[in-house]
Amino acid sequence: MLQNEKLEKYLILKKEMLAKSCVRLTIRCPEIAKKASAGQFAHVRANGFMLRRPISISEIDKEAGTIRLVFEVRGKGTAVIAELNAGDTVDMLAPLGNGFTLEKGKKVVLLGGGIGTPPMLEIAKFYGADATVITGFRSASAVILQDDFKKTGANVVLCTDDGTAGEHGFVTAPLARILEEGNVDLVCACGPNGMLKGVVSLAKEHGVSCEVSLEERMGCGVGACLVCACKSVKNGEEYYARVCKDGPVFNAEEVTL
Amino acid sequence: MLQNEKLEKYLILKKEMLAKSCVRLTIRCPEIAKKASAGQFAHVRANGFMLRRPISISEIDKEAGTIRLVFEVRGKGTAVIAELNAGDTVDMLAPLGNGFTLEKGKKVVLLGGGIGTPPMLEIAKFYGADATVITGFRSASAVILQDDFKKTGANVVLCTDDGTAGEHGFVTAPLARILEEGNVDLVCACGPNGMLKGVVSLAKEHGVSCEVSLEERMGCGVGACLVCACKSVKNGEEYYARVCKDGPVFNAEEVTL
Amino acid sequence: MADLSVKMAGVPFKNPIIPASGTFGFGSEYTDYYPVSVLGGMSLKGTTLHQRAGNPPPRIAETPAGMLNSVGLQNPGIDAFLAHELPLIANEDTVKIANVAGSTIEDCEEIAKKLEGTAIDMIELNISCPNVKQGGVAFGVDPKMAGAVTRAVRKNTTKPLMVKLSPNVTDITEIARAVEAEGADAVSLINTLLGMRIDINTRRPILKNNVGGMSGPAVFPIALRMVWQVANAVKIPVSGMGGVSTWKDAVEMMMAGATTVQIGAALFQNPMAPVEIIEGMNAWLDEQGIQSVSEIIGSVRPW
Amino acid sequence: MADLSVKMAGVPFKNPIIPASGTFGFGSEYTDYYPVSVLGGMSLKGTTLHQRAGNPPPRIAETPAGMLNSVGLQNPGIDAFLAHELPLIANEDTVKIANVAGSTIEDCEEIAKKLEGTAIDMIELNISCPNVKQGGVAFGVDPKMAGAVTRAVRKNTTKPLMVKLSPNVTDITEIARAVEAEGADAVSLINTLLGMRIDINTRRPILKNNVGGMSGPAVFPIALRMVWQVANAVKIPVSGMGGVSTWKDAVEMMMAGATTVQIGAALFQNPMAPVEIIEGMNAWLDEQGIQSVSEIIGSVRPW
Ligand SMILES: Cc1cc2nc3c(=O)[nH]c(=O)nc-3n(C[C@H](O)[C@H](O)[C@H](O)COP(=O)(O)OP(=O)(O)OC[C@H]3O[C@@H](n4cnc5c(N)ncnc54)[C@H](O)[C@@H]3O)c2cc1C
Ligand SMILES: Cc1cc2nc3c(=O)[nH]c(=O)nc-3n(C[C@H](O)[C@H](O)[C@H](O)COP(=O)(O)OP(=O)(O)OC[C@H]3O[C@@H](n4cnc5c(N)ncnc54)[C@H](O)[C@@H]3O)c2cc1C
Ligand SMILES: Cc1cc2nc3c(=O)[nH]c(=O)nc-3n(C[C@H](O)[C@H](O)[C@H](O)COP(=O)(O)O)c2cc1C
Ligand SMILES: Cc1cc2nc3c(=O)[nH]c(=O)nc-3n(C[C@H](O)[C@H](O)[C@H](O)COP(=O)(O)O)c2cc1C
Ligand code: FES
Ligand code: FES
Repeated sequence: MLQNEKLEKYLILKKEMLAKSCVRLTIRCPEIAKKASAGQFAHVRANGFMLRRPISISEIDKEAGTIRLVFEVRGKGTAVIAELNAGDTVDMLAPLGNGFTLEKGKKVVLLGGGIGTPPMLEIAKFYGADATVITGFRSASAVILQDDFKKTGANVVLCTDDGTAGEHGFVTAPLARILEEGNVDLVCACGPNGMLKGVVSLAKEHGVSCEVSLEERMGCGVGACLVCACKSVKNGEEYYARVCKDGPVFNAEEVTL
Repeated sequence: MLQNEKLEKYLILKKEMLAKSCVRLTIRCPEIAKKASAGQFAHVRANGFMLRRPISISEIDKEAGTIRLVFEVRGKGTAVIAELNAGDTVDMLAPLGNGFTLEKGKKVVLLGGGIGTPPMLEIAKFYGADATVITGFRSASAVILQDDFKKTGANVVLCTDDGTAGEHGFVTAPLARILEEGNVDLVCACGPNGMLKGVVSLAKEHGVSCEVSLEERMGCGVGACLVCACKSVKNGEEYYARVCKDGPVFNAEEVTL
Repeated sequence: MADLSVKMAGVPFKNPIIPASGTFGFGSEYTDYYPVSVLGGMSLKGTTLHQRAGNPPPRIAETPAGMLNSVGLQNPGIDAFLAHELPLIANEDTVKIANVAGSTIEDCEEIAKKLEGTAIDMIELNISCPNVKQGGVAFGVDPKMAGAVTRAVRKNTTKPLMVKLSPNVTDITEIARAVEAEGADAVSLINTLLGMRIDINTRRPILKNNVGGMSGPAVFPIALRMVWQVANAVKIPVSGMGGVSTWKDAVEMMMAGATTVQIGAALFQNPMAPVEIIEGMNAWLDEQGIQSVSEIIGSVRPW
Repeated sequence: MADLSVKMAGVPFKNPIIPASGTFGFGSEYTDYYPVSVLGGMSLKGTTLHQRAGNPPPRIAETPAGMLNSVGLQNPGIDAFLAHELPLIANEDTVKIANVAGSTIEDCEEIAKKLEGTAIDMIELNISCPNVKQGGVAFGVDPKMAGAVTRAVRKNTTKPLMVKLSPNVTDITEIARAVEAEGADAVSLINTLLGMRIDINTRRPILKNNVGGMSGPAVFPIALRMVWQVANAVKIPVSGMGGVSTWKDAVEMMMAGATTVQIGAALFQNPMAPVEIIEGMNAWLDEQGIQSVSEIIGSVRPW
């Protein structure tokens, strides 16, 4: 009697390695795909572990009824999830949280740092030629998804910290150039805190609205346990917002990084 | 530098279902096979569980370098072990404990009750025509290993509690008949406590030496933790012996069932 | 279909299963998964007199078969709770339990007064939160303090009063007896056990609060033992919790002496846990031919 | 190869890893797997003045990421230990720790006297066994009693004296300070946490003793927290244990303040655990460029 499609186990249709220990799963889940929007996340069960792992939704194909998750093996839980193969099922709660603003006609700059890059792909698909995608990685060997971004029609800029691919340096350098040129309505970013800080301050400097996707350790994933706190401001007052429910995408004005 | 063959993971060569939820594994482990003797056990790791599961060694093939384990899925741990397949490895400590007396020329009766039957097979192989094997099961659907016992040349008697196969009734009935006939040097038994009690009292009545294999919940399996206690008598004094190290095979005189 | 209803402190529950305080928000977060009316009751997030910001993140760490949390009672305060949260669930057909936490006796009295005449069916007085510096836990580890705060709240409420006990004590039965003596109608246990984890790379505790409360399946045997001890030490009913994640765990808890069973951390792994536990318990009772779940309460036969 | 040696209570250990009392017999059960000389030390099975039969079986139950035991200090008594067990290991090149348990102060004194002049390098006074009815645990939960038994043993031994603490207390630092004040040279912690499991089919506790001591990875966060608290409360060194099963756990324990680390239940899953922990720790120290393991003791930086 009490069933919910959010709780089924979902079939993995395809598994790809995008880089060393970077996995992409294509998962069949029509109901989730129907509801999902860019920037939301899935809370993925890692067999044998107490807590689920939050992974951003990288792509959504509503017609095929699939979503894609791209993740890096960081610790034991992601290692277990990475052992799943096509034909296996994955236990996930999705879509959770809020996504990025999607408004046709806006000119956007999308910034992804490292494993913060995948969620940018679905936004890039939405904005196409109206988007500039700037992604940054440690080194050439960590670079992922460049062809996928190019296919969206977006203007694509690649940076690496060590200069082994694309521009030498951080994503903030090309961002600064583009913001200087003007004609940007919105900046969307996901990546390490240091990068987000740089991006937010540049956007602010240029008076451009900015959205960031944050990370915090999670319990429930649905807003019930208050463990995923991030410092926020509402009506001038500081409080702890919930990354899982009030985010993971926040307007940069609302949060203290 | 510090290596021990007891701790390797061992290759499963073959997996068979002998009855519903009764599994036989043939495992390649030459060093273990070389040392093992009938009645000893393996302490088998069940993935994801704290404690190992003790399983008697059912057969030993020293030439092929293999042993066989036969076990029933009882709870969660044996269920996990039962998921292993040929080609997988199994983590076990073996051979552990003491085995049954093996002395050529003796006339023996071997009794196995239910899942206590498998360890009798290796003894039957040793004694061949000098052995009578009496095994008892709940019902025809639970009967296992009858052909294997017949191949050893032993005299084989089958009982079921409900009469659906072999003699209707408990193993103690044929045992009583055979002991009446005389000419038995040793009785060896493994099975539920109730059965062991019956067997031991019959053997005692007829003045025949009797060995029983006992079960108790185990921790270390090597005699270090003292959790696998069974009430025993030494020099007239009661004390707790260790099933894993002082047993699992005991002379019936030594233990209080 | 067995009779799953139980009565605790005079309050009828349609079944014994209750999401535990702090893991189920104010009752509306899981409505995508099931209506709260299928639950026996729900224990709402711990509420203090004034708004509390809670502790800085990270507030959660994973442990073997368990987790640590250091939320630190983040909540909007009793007035905001009554104004904005309670109305959303006031008409739900399930027992609504307010989890009350105060750093002083006066705070607790004040909150109890404010709950009078509201849709709240029962008070769970939390004297055991390990994650707040002043008060809270101090009440829970000293029988005199525990008795005093119970007495004070008892005087200020007409609602059934349950007191939630801390496991971080030498003898939990002593505290249970103290609160029983001062008028508690029930006790609930266990709150979390104080624990810690360290990130060896940064040489920092994983939790920004350094330590946090441990819960989840890992603590189940400790919780079960305490429930059994307390159920044998007091006459008032016990709401048992700590590590329950399957219907079998819930049955063990009830056999140990719990009248109701609360489910906390298990929700994070499986939001359907409470429902699956209700269903599993029911199926087992039917299979065993047990007509009413209340027959199993305290039915363990010690050796 | 980093320097793994540590000194605790004046005793040099070649490395910090010690199998915990009760899980390693009298030191000869694991010699098929490795020579005990690779170990920093070994804590031998708890020994009482007279022989003890121990509790009836079942004595073990599995729990999520842990186990319960109710062995109840089965041992042959101190005289038999000295006559039959100690000679077998007397010449082993590892620190030999006698784990002493008594139900009275006089018993403990007596055992300490008998250990004088033997090959034992150190005494671990167990005031925390939850599995024996009289005495034992009573010493461990009351600072006065803990102090008194420590003082009595201290007077009767010239050997380094370590006192093993119970986690089943409200404030473990209070007990630690009490035994420090009475002359303990070190403290070890934690012993097991009292727990229970019920077989729902028979409605009987799984353990014949009804309750038992919980150990294994499940308890690690609680143990780590207590080690950290105690290390900050006393000046004498701490031997940390409780749920350690990997070298990472051991490093966390040392960062929390442990000078040595004991390994108990983990042995049951993996007899090689102590050796793998020593090797893993060494590799990590090398990788981090840390010359001596003693540099990491107490190195956690709380927030
Ligand atoms: C909203 C959100 C979206 C994310 N999207 C992606 C993504 O698309 N791809 C990707 O590779 N990673 C993503 N992450 C990070 C990912 O969740 C962590 O890398 C992962 O949880 C680490 O788990 P582990 O078992 O490998 O590490 P462990 O260190 O073993 O994990 C221990 C615990 O800490 C938590 N934890 C550790 N690191 C993080 C972290 N950075 N963020 C949150 N929890 C953490 C784990 O979930 C677990 O509870 C996202 C995180 C959040 C919050
Ligand atoms: C020396 C010895 C030899 C054995 N040989 C065989 C064999 O050849 N084939 C076979 O099918 N079974 C054998 N058993 C029994 C087997 O060990 C148990 O069925 C098994 O441990 C149950 O584990 P579980 O995970 O299925 O059950 P669970 O109930 O989930 O186990 C919980 C805990 O209790 C222990 N436990 C439960 N039942 C028993 C039991 N009867 N004996 C010992 N520990 C138990 C488990 O090991 C585990 O630690 C033997 C037992 C012993 C002591
Ligand atoms: C994230 C989190 C927050 C909690 N907040 C509260 C609280 O506000 N009040 C309270 O009494 N208990 C609180 N608890 C304790 C739980 O209600 C419960 O007592 C404990 O988690 C043990 O149950 P479990 O093992 O099923 O989680 C909290 C637990 C968790 C995990
Ligand atoms: C089977 C068993 C027997 C034990 N016997 C003793 C004992 O005799 N004396 C003692 O001080 N501690 C005893 N302990 C406690 C351990 O030494 C240790 O403190 C505890 O198990 C926690 O460590 P662990 O989680 O690594 O097992 C025993 C533990 C187990 C599991
Ligand atoms: S993870 Fe529970 S509120 Fe965000
Ligand atoms: S299982 Fe440890 S002594 Fe037998």
